[in-house]
Amino acid sequence: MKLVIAILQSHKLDAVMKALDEREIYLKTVSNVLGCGRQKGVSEVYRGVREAGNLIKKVRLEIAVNDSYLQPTVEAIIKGAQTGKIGDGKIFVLELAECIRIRTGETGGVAIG
Amino acid sequence: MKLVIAILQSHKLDAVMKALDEREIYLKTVSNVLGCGRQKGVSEVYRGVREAGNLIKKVRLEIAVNDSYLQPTVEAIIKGAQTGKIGDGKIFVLELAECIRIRTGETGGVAIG
Amino acid sequence: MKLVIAILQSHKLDAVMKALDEREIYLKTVSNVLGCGRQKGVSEVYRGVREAGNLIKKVRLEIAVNDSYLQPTVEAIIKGAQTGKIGDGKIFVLELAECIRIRTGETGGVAIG
Amino acid sequence: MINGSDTGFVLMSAALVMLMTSPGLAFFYGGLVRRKNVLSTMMQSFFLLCLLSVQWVLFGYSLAFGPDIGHVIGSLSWIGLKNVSMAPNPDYSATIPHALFAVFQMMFAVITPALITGAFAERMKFASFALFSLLWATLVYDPVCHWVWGSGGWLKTIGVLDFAGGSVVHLSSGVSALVCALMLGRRKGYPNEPLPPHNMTYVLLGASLLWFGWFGFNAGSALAANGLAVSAFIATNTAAAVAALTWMAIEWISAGKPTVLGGATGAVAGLATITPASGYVSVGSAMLIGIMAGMVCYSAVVFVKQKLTYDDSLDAFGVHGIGGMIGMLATGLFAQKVINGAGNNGLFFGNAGLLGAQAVAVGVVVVYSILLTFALLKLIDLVLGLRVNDEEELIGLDHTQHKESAYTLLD
Amino acid sequence: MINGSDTGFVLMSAALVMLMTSPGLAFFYGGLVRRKNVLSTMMQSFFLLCLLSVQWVLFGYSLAFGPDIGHVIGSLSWIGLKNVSMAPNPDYSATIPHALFAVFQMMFAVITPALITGAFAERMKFASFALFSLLWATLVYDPVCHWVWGSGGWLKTIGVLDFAGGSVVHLSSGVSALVCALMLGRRKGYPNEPLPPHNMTYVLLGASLLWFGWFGFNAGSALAANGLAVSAFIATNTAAAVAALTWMAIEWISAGKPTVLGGATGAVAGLATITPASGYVSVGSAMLIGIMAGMVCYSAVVFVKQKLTYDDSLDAFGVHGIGGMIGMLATGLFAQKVINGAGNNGLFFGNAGLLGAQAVAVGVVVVYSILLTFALLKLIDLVLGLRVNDEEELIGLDHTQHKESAYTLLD
Amino acid sequence: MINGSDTGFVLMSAALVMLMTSPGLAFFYGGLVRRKNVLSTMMQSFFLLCLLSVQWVLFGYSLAFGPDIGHVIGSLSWIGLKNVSMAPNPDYSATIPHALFAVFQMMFAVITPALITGAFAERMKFASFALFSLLWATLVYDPVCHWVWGSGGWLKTIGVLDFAGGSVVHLSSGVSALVCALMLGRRKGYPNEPLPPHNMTYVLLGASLLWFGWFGFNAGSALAANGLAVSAFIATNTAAAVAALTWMAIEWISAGKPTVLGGATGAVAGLATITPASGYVSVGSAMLIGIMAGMVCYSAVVFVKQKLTYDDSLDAFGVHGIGGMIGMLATGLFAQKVINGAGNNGLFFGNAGLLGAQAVAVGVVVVYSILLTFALLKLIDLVLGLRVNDEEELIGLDHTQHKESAYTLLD
Ligand SMILES: Nc1ncnc2c1ncn2[C@@H]1O[C@H](COP(=O)(O)OP(=O)(O)O)[C@@H](O)[C@H]1O
Ligand SMILES: Nc1ncnc2c1ncn2[C@@H]1O[C@H](COP(=O)(O)OP(=O)(O)O)[C@@H](O)[C@H]1O
Ligand SMILES: Nc1ncnc2c1ncn2[C@@H]1O[C@H](COP(=O)(O)OP(=O)(O)O)[C@@H](O)[C@H]1O
Repeated sequence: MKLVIAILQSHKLDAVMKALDEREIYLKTVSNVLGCGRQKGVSEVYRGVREAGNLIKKVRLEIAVNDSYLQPTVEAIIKGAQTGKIGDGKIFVLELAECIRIRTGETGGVAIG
Repeated sequence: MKLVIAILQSHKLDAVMKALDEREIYLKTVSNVLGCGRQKGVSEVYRGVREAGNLIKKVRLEIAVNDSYLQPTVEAIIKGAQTGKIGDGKIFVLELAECIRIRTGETGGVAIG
Repeated sequence: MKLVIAILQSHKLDAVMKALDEREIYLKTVSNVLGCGRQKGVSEVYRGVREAGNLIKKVRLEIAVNDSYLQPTVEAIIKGAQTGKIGDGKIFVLELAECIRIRTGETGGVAIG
Repeated sequence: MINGSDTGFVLMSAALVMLMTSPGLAFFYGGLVRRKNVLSTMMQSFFLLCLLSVQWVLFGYSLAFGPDIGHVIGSLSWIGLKNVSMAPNPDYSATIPHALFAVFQMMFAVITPALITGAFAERMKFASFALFSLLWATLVYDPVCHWVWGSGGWLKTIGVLDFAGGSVVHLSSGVSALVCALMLGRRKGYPNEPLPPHNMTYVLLGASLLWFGWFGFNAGSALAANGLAVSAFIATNTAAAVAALTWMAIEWISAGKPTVLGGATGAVAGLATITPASGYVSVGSAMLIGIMAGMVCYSAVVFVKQKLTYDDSLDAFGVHGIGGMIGMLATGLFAQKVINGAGNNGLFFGNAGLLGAQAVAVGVVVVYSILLTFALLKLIDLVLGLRVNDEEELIGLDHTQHKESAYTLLD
Repeated sequence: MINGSDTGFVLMSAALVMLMTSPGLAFFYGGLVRRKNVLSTMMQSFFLLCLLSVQWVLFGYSLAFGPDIGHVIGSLSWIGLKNVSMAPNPDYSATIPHALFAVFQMMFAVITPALITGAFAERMKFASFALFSLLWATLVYDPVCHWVWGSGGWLKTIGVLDFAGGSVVHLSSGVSALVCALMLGRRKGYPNEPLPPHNMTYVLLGASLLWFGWFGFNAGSALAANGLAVSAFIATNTAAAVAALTWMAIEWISAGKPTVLGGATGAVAGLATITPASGYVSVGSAMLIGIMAGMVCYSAVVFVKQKLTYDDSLDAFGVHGIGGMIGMLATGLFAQKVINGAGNNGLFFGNAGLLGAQAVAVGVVVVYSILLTFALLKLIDLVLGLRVNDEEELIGLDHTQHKESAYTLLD
Repeated sequence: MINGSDTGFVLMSAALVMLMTSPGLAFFYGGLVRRKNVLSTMMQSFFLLCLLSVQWVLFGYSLAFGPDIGHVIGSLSWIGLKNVSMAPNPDYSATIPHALFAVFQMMFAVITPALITGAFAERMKFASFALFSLLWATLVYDPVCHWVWGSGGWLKTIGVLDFAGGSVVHLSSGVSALVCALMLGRRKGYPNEPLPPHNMTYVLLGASLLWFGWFGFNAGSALAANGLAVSAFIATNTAAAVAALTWMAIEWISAGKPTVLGGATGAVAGLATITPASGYVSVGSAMLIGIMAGMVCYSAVVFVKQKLTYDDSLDAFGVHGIGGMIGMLATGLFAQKVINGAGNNGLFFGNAGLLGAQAVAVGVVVVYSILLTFALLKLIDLVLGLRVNDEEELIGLDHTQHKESAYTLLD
């Protein structure tokens, strides 16, 4: 089992979710984050001061998958989020030692989906 | 050492924290997330439009534990969060390679608690 | 590759970022969390009621690094965040199985930086 | 004869009092609750603005101010505002249209039950709240209003002075709020878990708008753009400021820091307390009343409530009930005929009788409000139930009572 | 002769109407959009307050109210408020300075194009919006205003009654909003993806401030602090309350729960609908109008829009277009000379003629607004384009049109 | 003789000016700071509303407007509003109660020190702020107010015109703000780290409420519901609109996009600038003044401040100091006796003398404010210290000064 963590542009979330749905990957957890990467901060201007804050709003996607789903998950994320421009984000894959469904107490691969 | 990540119904957080306290697991980190699972979005209605947004507010709990605490942690979470209805959430367990207490620089098992 | 997760005092973020910059570690992801640790909640008082909520605002830093950067990353975080007082936070290190740059599809160590 | 200046001034005052309920009270209360209940809390104020506006026009005004029946209630001869014309009714106001008096009073009828909602925030069923408020307005507010302000009302007849609603508005709602808090029971988690205000800036916004609107409430109650209105305006502003400073000073001394919530609460306490006195007292007396308001309401909210551990969630009793009570009695102490010839002298100005009348009014309103509120809640509990169930309370009332949420999470 | 009471009352009313546009409408609309577009939405209201204030002083007032040319437009002899002095102009108001009438009317000219912005929220280019609004105000609002309210205006001459702007303000903007919604096309994702309001408390704040300001809008339109103003005040408040209750009742029955958004929308619908009738109808008629407003606007917003799937993002058409239309026709039914001697009787009071005139006004304003709005949008589309590009829409208009963001994320 | 219309109008105007401080200024400033400091910033405005209300009643009014002593200060014979009755005082206003004049002026005394707080946001100790404000109000505001507006005041005697407080309110506070910014030093991180406004919608809410309240400020300063009030109303609205448009136009040209913050700041700059001139100039002059306000304040805020790198956190100097200065001088240029017979002609209308008097007033107020503010800060620094310590600044003032936080994090 793997835990996939992806950092995306906020406005790409919908497209990524659609691409995941197409591959029947429905379960996921989303949160707000601020990213600092190669992308220069979208410069905002307040009373003439350019706030090149290099912390940019991003969305963090967390998806636990069985190994066979890893490839499609990564593909879907790339499909939905890639623009080819700096700031597209990253995907991190971690080994998942265990997964438990709270409702039933089931563990392992069956609990993931 | 393990890193336990649990996704819970927001309103179950208090009960889970109480169950953890009973097992003397006090340290944790909490954040807001939106979950997309089997649970159908709590349908909201805005001017007659049913917003079945399937992203539902959840709470994310992160607890680093020594291996011997893994079992009680999982139990406590299940005890506090389980209703038996869809939407109860998941627990993910990851292998934790290292843990460092910033205050003292201590590492490993002693740094976790 | 490692995934470093650090929980910091919110107001130490700037100092940590500066220390990371000095070590040429620029890429990171930041989010808001609430921490529950040894630190007693900063007591707030509302109409005479002391709300010793033991959930305290913290900042969560996520940095994926190649192994050779692990040491400097941890050092930088400690340098920026350490006050020696309770509440300084923790650093968790996880094994990172894979890293993919969405923009290019590159994987592994080259995708991290 | 109709006087244009008075008409314009009371029209604007009515608008200001409307603003007090929503967004004023809606934000004051809404900021204090948890995120998951903010809409349901604000909704209670907004809904009452709608509901009571209609009740008042249909029959509420007639019950409260209509031709007297046995000194206890108005007759139904003014229902639907029948006979309430654009000519003045000298019983109430000789210089503005009778219909304007009715609509100015409407805004008082609107805000009074809204004040109570502070006691049952975060746990009451919406349907039960709506039914309770309608019945309470009809069976408590309208009669009490008649007794104190209605032509022929028995408390008025014995000489009770209540300039802008210390007994009619604040005492009646505050005492009823206490009954509600006791009968509904505490919120889950109270008082063990922290329930901090989810948005203190809303609280400050609400308190400031209340202060602003209160100029319409108190100065407007002169029903004329004259010196009395000016006097009430100054007394109001002074008591609010002094009570807020008093509250913050106590905090500063006892807890080390003055708080924004303390300042806001103190100001509202000062405003509630000065209300019955505002048209009868000097600026110096207003200061003393402000100090009393700050000290006594602080004690009620911080010590008494915590000792007795009832859950008056937003302190409707501690602020409005206690404030109304002190204010009514203080009127019996500080009132001066030189400020308002239509009033009377209080104890400190040589007339002990007034204090007696004021005490009677307090006693009567307290007892009547307790009994009726108790009976109404019992009744509604049988028919509809009072509280949402545990699951709904945990999930929050915004979702479970209104299928909405106040804020989205993703940016 | 100048009358101080009327002058003071209209000054305050003008201030109240200003408040309606910003923060009133700004927050009502701003709360409804997504986080990434809130500033751009609020900016549209605020910017129009600035832009139209200047347009009106420079030439708008002269076009709308200046000496009549052929019953269709005012001459330019009052540009820069030349000849608009502190003496009254008896054509419009015999008891207040002419300049005050001009500035009171200014606030109406400000809010009308701001209402339209509800239709193109979240996708229109700022420059195109600004140009459109300026042209629309000049070519649609100013002439329509002249027809209905200008001395010599042809709709006024045939006896059309529009007390505070049912046709001039709400119908013209609401219908134009529909054209905008159709020509701009839907927001990306609509109607398949959920687009919930990002901050419902802002919606309630905005709606409450609109209600408050509407007292200046409608009662102020009496242009005097007199019984007529009182009558309009009561009709306004009553219709708002009844329409909100009606809307919530429908929701309660059909969807199981009354909502805050329903209450707020219903109130605004009631306010828009009563506007043309407010100075001509009894409180009983106001109730009926409120019920109609609630039911018909609800249907328009919930059923019609969803059936036709145009994206009138914030329901400017469903609320203001439909509300204005019903209100104009209802005036033809419910108007009474006993309420306002300067008015006329409607159908239900024995005069069918008025309804005819009202219907003509509705027809004319609808057709004219559609044609002109269509032409203006076509023109601007050629010159500047109407919509931001897809990428900009995804990122949000706050960033792409104003280089700002409304909220920071880290604490 | 007391006039009801004037009394009603000034009562409402006083309420509007109260609204400017809180929530108006509280939200304008509060939205601009970081999340962790929003309450402490709002608290400063709210607290001053309380503190100065009391100071003014106790002795402030007497110092500022009491019987003249040597042209420099009022005597203490009106302390506690003694001798300030409901009869008019013809020295100040012949048609409203003297006490109403006092309370209207109170609201000016409240907002003036609140304007200064923009300079020390996010770093000043609460106790030091409170002490400073009390002393500043007493030693700077009260005397300056006496010089310019007090009967017998020396600047008034030489013919200085300041309709609603360009020198008394904006210049005095703005210049003092600059001194505060310099003496407190910069916030940690400024100007290297980004310190974006944490809630721009609050900024817009605050700016809109300021605009609204400013009608009471400027039109109310006519102290009568007459043509002069109307004239001031129009000048105020026009200058605000034009200055906002100017500011946004500069941004549009120079930075590619007009911003919401630019619009809001420009409007406030226009309002501050027109203040002294509002009762003396034509609508055309108001436009020119608005353009000047937009251009000069923009330069001060964007270029001068950044060049000199002092940290006037919320631009109290750039907006109010510069705006007040331009406005005072512009009054010397554009004033016209035909607009206000009690005024004078300015340079452009044939009278160079006025400009001289205005320049003297500017010079005197600038020098006096700088000296006194400097001395007060030095003193307070010795006694209490001015700034919170570094740790407290990092954690934020809400926690460290008030033990509160504005928003909860979990839903
Ligand atoms: N090594 C990393 N550790 C943590 N987060 C990262 C890392 N690299 C990238 N990110 C996240 O991904 C986002 C996009 O990265 P960026 O470098 O801007 O784009 P790109 O991947 O196209 O070069 C960043 O804002 C940051 O949130
Ligand atoms: N595979 C997964 N990856 C990431 N998050 C998940 C996954 N499965 C469940 N979750 C999270 O857990 C929440 C609850 O899951 P859900 O399927 O609704 O309940 P249940 O576990 O009872 O079937 C989801 O909303 C989502 O946030
Ligand atoms: N075992 C843990 N699991 C998850 N989060 C932890 C753990 N230990 C500490 N934290 C996080 O680190 C923060 C600081 O920890 P705390 O115990 O207060 O300080 P210190 O590390 O100085 O003892 C906590 O608020 C919490 O968010």
